[in-house]
Amino acid sequence: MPKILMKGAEAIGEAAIRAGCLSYFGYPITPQSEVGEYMSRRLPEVGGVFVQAESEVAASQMIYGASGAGVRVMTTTSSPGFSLMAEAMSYIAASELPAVVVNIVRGGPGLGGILPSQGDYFQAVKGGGHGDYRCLVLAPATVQEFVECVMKAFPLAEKYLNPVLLIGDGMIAQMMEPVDFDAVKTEPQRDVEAWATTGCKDRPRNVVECLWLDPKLCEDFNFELIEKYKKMAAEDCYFEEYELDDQPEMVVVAYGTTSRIVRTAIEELRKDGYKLGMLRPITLFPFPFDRLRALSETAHVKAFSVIEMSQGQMIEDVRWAIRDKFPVGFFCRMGGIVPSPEEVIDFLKQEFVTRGLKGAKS
Amino acid sequence: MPKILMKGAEAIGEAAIRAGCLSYFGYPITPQSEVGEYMSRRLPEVGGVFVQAESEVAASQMIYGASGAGVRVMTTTSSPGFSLMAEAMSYIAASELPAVVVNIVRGGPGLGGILPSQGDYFQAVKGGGHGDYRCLVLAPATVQEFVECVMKAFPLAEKYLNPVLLIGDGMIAQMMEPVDFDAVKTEPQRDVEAWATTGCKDRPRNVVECLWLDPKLCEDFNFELIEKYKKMAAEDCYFEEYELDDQPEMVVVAYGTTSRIVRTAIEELRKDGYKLGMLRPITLFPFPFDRLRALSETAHVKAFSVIEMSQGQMIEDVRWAIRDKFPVGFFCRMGGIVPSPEEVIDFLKQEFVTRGLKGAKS
Amino acid sequence: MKTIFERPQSMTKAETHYCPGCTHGVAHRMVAEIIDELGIREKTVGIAPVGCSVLIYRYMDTDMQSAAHGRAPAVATGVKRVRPELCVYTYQGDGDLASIGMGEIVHAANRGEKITVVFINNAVYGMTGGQMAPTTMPGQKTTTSPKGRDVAQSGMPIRMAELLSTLRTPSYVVRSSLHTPHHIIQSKQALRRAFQYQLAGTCFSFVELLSICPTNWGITPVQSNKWLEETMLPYYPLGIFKTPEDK
Amino acid sequence: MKTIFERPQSMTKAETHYCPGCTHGVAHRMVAEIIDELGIREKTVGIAPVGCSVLIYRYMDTDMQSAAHGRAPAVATGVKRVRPELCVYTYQGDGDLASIGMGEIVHAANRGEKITVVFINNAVYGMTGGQMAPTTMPGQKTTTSPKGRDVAQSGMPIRMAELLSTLRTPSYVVRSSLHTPHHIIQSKQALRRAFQYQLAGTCFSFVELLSICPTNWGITPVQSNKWLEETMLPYYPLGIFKTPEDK
Amino acid sequence: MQNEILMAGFGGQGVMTIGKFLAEGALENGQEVAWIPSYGPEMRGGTAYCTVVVADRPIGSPVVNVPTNILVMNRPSMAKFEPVVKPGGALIVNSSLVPEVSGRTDILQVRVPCNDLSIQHTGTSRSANIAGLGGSVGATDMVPLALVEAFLTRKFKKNQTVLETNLAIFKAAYQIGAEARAAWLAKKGGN
Amino acid sequence: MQNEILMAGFGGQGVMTIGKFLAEGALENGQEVAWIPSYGPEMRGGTAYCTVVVADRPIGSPVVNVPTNILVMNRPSMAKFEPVVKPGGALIVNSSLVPEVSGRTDILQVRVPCNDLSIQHTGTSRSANIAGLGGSVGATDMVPLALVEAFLTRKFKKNQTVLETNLAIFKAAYQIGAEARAAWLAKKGGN
Amino acid sequence: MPSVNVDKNICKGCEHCNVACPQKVLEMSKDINEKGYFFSYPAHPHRCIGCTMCAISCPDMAIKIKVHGTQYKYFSY
Amino acid sequence: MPSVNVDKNICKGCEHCNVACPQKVLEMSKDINEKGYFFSYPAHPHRCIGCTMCAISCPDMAIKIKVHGTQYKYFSY
Ligand SMILES: Cc1ncc(C[n+]2csc(CCOP(=O)(O)OP(=O)(O)O)c2C)c(N)n1
Ligand SMILES: Cc1ncc(C[n+]2csc(CCOP(=O)(O)OP(=O)(O)O)c2C)c(N)n1
Ligand code: SF4
Ligand code: SF4
Ligand code: SF4
Ligand code: SF4
Ligand code: SF4
Ligand code: SF4
Ligand SMILES: [Mg+2]
Ligand SMILES: [Mg+2]
Repeated sequence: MPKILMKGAEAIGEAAIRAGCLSYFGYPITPQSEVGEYMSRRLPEVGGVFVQAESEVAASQMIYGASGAGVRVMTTTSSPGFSLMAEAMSYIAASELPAVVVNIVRGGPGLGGILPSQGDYFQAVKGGGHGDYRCLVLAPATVQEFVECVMKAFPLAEKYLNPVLLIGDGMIAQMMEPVDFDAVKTEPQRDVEAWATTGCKDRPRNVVECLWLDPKLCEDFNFELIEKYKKMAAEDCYFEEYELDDQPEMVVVAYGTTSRIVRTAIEELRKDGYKLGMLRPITLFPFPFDRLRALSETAHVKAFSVIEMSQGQMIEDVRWAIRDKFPVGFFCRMGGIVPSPEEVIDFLKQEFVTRGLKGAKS
Repeated sequence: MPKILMKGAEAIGEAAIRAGCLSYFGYPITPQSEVGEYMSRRLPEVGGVFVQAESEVAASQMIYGASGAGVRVMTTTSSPGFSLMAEAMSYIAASELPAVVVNIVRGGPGLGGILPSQGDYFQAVKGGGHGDYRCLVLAPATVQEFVECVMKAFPLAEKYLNPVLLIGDGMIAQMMEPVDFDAVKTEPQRDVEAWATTGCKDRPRNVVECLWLDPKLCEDFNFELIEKYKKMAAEDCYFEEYELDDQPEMVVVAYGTTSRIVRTAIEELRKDGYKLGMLRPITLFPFPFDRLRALSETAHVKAFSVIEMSQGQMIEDVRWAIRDKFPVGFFCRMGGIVPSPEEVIDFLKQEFVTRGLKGAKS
Repeated sequence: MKTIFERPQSMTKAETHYCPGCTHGVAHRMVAEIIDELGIREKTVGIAPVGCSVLIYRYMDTDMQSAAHGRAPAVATGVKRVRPELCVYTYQGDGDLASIGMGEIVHAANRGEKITVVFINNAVYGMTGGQMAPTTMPGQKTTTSPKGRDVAQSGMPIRMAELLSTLRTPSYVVRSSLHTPHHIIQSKQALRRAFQYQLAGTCFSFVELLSICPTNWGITPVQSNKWLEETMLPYYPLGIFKTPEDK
Repeated sequence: MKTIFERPQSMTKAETHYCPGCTHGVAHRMVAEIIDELGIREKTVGIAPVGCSVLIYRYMDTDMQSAAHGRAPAVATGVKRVRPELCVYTYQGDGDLASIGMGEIVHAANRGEKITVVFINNAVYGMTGGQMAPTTMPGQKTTTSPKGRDVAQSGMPIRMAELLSTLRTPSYVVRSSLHTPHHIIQSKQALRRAFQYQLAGTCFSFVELLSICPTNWGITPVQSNKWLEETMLPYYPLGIFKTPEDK
Repeated sequence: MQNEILMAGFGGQGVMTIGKFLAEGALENGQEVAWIPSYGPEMRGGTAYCTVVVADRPIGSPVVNVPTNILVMNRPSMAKFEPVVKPGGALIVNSSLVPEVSGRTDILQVRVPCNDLSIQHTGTSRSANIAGLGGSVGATDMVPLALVEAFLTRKFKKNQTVLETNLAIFKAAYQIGAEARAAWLAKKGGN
Repeated sequence: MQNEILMAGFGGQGVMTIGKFLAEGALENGQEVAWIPSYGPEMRGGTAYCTVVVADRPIGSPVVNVPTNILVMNRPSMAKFEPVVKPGGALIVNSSLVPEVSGRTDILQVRVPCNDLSIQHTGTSRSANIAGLGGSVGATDMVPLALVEAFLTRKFKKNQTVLETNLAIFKAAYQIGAEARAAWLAKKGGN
Repeated sequence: MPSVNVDKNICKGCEHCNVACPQKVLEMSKDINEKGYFFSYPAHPHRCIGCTMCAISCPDMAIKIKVHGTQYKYFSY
Repeated sequence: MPSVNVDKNICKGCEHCNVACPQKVLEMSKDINEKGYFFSYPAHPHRCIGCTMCAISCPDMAIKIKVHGTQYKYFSY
């Protein structure tokens, strides 16, 4: 199949279907209602299930049910809607179910606005809901990568029996880019008979629940979770290194939409001789902690910068990773404003000065 | 008034009333339903308002309304219930309203259990809901301190026009300890006419909302929030230092119930000549970041340990604060199990060995 | 020269953002007129929903508060309980009230909160671009029911006035419409009575107003009024479903 | 010797944690008996609520799933929609279904989900220690209505069967009771019919069962049955409120 | 100095209540005190217990895995807690319901016929817990007798009969406890 | 090499649609392409715009504050975007609705009577956007004429009349754009 | 004598008032207003009876009605 | 002949079966069972007519009923 031009939101829906996800439960919210609209058209065509839930609370519990019944299932929402899913996310993680959730983050807090933001980083990577659980969090930067991540999300969720959360923003959800669905191969769903509620024919009954009367068992489960998250860090931590090969002086850390702006900025700055590159986390949890620490320990790297569309959330993980070895430069736009390449370039140039780096060839 | 013996949950209710909070909206959940039960008895006696909401979602929106109307208001809940308040917490913070919320954390994730836990640290301090907002988070360790914190919470919420979250657990909520309500003086509520919806008589109308059509205004608001949080860190970061005066070798960091166990453990270990003390954060946000960093930079401190009833959440803030200068020892019990002084003592003794510290007098 | 009709005092000078012909504007104006007539501008607090009318707080020159999507009745409960001397109303769309906010409206009504609810039923999610609402008519095409609402999958439209009037707690529940001057006059009377019940401390009051959404229905405002009359009216009968005097 | 009454096959061997006399046990057993009688153990999935019956998943020897408090109808929707060949039921208390779960039950019923809902109305929050429920009787003392439910503050008890039967989507809605053998027999018939409607793919089915909570009512089981009869029955009339054949 | 007593019994036996009474007495005595209930997810009507910690300075850990003293009001509690008493501490046993006798020699054992004492004074078992309290105060001397008595007097002042029978039961049980303690101390002293 | 065009007009004028057509043409051409709508919280029926970015390698920032080319279909868009065109770029103006003429000399200005062209061929303004597209392709040469034409042909193949009039409008407008461009390039070359 | 006044630039051209007027006083303009809409205007002002039907139908409060002398009140609204 | 059997240690002593039995077959014991409850037992087994009223009323499935020979079915349940 040739590349086709597709809106991010619709590509998310199509990617799920191609990944064998034939069930979608969701509640409309800008800027991603198009996912549900697309699913309401497409799923009946392929014999799938589309239900417009009465709320995000209900949608998240529907995917809890459907996932427990052993099928691939997805819901999508945007910031306030994701907050309403907090209880269910905790239940899904606690019941060890695979489910895929997409949060197209918008300006916040509160009702906020509908424009792009990265203000839900903490909520995504530090739990959001109650208790010690983590989602595996993917943060693609292009429509194509969103498609790939959605298609990978299902097998990942099944590998860990854990919810996988994808975060993006209205920029990616609303823009059209060429998409090549054939670039990613789908992994078929593993057998679910060991845990899913498919009817207890020819096997002992399966029970999906997350209540522990005996605190010792609850503790044991929490220790298992620790191991699970370690395994994620070891096996499924993804990031992209951009222009980090030639011993750059500065490493910029950015993800999602912001990373695209940074990419352009680096391209421009490199033309002027600035030696800098980018570490772009693709998984926000697990976070490329080790790689960042290693970079901070090289002789050539002398400065880090973080660009976010938030007050500074990921930067906490970056500062910890690099042990606050250098002050970390931070630039942000917020409330729905996407930083422009120009202002990022200006900021980074200034950082070169402030940190006393070589900068442009003189 | 003499000290009276009171259950933590009831003391929370009484403290609120004595702080002039005459309205309570809540939904029952173990192990803190006694707060609502107490309020349903007491509030009518003092001319206050008690409403049993239909859910935590509704309860949190009721306090949003009541707080917007300019009165002191409180709700209390436990972990799964707090997850359901995520959207409202974000709204309350975004609308800059003072409201006091108590989360009596229980074993999780999911339905979990009802016994003590500290697994909601991330949810409490890193937002929980969507968008860039923080609650001022207090974590008292005794019933008396809970009373003091509740009474302080209202003026703090009003100072910052920000939600104040108190976290505790079933140990503190269910136990009885002597309480002296007179030990804390209440600050009267400030004038609310500038922002509260009390009816627009003799003044321009007040509007409580959190939608920004212009992203620039939303961004401006986010920059104001950054300043607000800085101010909190500068003016209202509270912690207790226990046995840190005599140049101890090890600093243990623990809060809430866990800190009580650690206190006993330190007492015992000191008898054997171990030189160690505790830094007990009382505010979890703002976190005593600077003090910890300063301690890590002293000549005498050679090790840090963190004790939590979670997989390790606060430890991330500790490790960042001390720049991972030393490996940080970590001990936890989870799922509702409170660590015993004995096992904490054993762990800390072992840490003295592992880290090559002097330890017991020989 | 005497002015016999003009913009009510209780509205700000702001122009609304509504699409041409959208009857949200008519409902807003009537609420403001009643506030003027009853002289309660200085003690009224309106609660805005999330939906096209999210910005009602810009148009009403009274104290206003917003609510999260669907939760206006809970926010109103919070305000009214702590300040019972105020007049508190919510203004909500059908997605807001009948979908995500079902729990809150039923419980506020059942507790008998002394608030007034203005419920704009336009059979669709206006603000988010025309998705199916619980009130969408059978066969009606929306962006999430591209072949028309399939009652086998999504059930029949929910009739909130009927549903709320089954509760045993006394209340005033009425359905009216905004598609002709005649119906607008009736709606105004229903709204006035609703506010009066609140001011007298009598009961919870609920006014469902059938309204048009030309943009998402994909027809002109005038055609929309016709569609409302022909399609919605037979399913959503107008009238008083309950008064506090009943039973 | 022929056994004419024994523990149903579809129950596990676990003893329940219920208080002496609590009729949750009777309802559990009847559901299991019906599963046995209809031979559907291998295709049944029950959805547990949060409430005293949270542990029903330990007692039913079928696949089971739990739901967050109040959300069982949404979880059931998820299961049933993706596996329509299964028989899916929820089992919910009155706090679970009528308070926090009001939105989910109304919408599942209105969408016409082909599920069965077993609704245990014991007029109180059992599990959390006897707080007021939406179904608590006027004047009934609970831990959050220490002077008895004050209808001026909390409204009248909600009658779910009546409320759900106003929806236009076809369904089977019935109220029965568990306080005498006679009523238990009737309840069993209602439950059977409810499951049969589901198996035939006909409609949503809902069985409200009046039940006792001796512990939180503070009286003996036998006294509780009397209280149910005298206090609850007059307000919660028994009978079939709706069948899919209606209208 | 810190001293603890764990009090255990059936759900309806009133051990939580006497724990509170004891704690109130200690508070009156100017001691630091904490009363910690078991509120775990037990089966309704199962065993219940609480711990009362009394100390002369602020109480750190309210978790006491090895309490100095334990009162067991029924058989399951005996089975569960008998091994846990701290060496040197006291085990107070409701001998009316617990036939078993502990084999431990490192602790003081006091057998108080709580139900019998209650039936004797009231005709019912309702005040067995008061006997448990009396035995505990006597056997541990955690809180001065007079203060607990004073608290009971205030608590039941509304009903003179109840007050009198309760005080009688309390004292009788106290006597048993105190005597056993005296004997044990004497013996220990004599070692 | 990266090239951008921002296309702006009233809500109903179809600028989003022609942006997509242009992007489809670029995709066909093997170029990298991104189509970014404005989806801000505008008043319903207000101005709408989209940006089409075309490049020969992966597109980084989809945010383009200073686009090379801009098409303005109505007066408010002219007012808002005229100052923003990158020096050296092109401003395509729907002269049917925009009387104003830009004073800038550092850009190519092309005035295309979009509504007039549409009315001329269809009797209505409905295809004014196609004229805007034609003018833009002509004035920018971002995407080869033939590919856009081919796409339009596929797009409207179901209705022959619509197809024919659209192609006619498209070509007429293209002509205007292409000629202006040629003249401008010649002039620049001559500098 | 009633006089109906439509604020041309507030009008969004929905035509509700045109339909509502029992006297067919109002019609839609051929020009567009600042917002780009065809607006309503009193094409036959002399026919106006001051019934306010147009005004109560207008979602945008573009219509103001004044009277000279006494005015029959057609309905209580 | 019907025979009613109560599992003493499953019984929680609620007395529902005592009340339910039309023949007053069942009574409560004076002893307590393992769980600490007074339990139900067939004090007058010969009166039993096998109607299962007791069994359907028992929340704990403590009652099992067997018959010898044919048994009249009192109700369809
Ligand atoms: C929690 C949450 N979910 C979803 C949305 C998105 N949303 C905004 S308005 C709306 C529906 C509006 O429809 P309705 O209430 O019928 O009002 P109308 O616009 O038709 O007047 C939705 C789903 C939101 N803002 N918040
Ligand atoms: C989100 C959430 N809120 C509250 C609770 C606490 N809770 C558990 S069960 C329950 C009520 C149970 O009452 P009901 O549904 O009537 O069941 P019953 O115990 O009476 O059978 C509540 C409020 C919870 N577990 N989760
Ligand atoms: S979208 Fe519909 S409801 Fe919203 S303003 Fe436009 S016409 Fe009115
Ligand atoms: S508390 Fe009530 S509902 Fe729960 S098991 Fe006991 S009697 Fe049954
Ligand atoms: S006032 Fe009446 S008659 Fe006059 S223009 Fe308006 S509707 Fe027509
Ligand atoms: S009703 Fe109002 S907005 Fe509509 S056409 Fe008439 S004057 Fe204009
Ligand atoms: S079967 Fe009937 S007669 Fe026999 S004991 Fe049971 S209830 Fe009584
Ligand atoms: S009904 Fe069952 S549990 Fe109750 S007394 Fe009879 S046998 Fe025992
Ligand atoms: Mg609507
Ligand atoms: Mg109940």
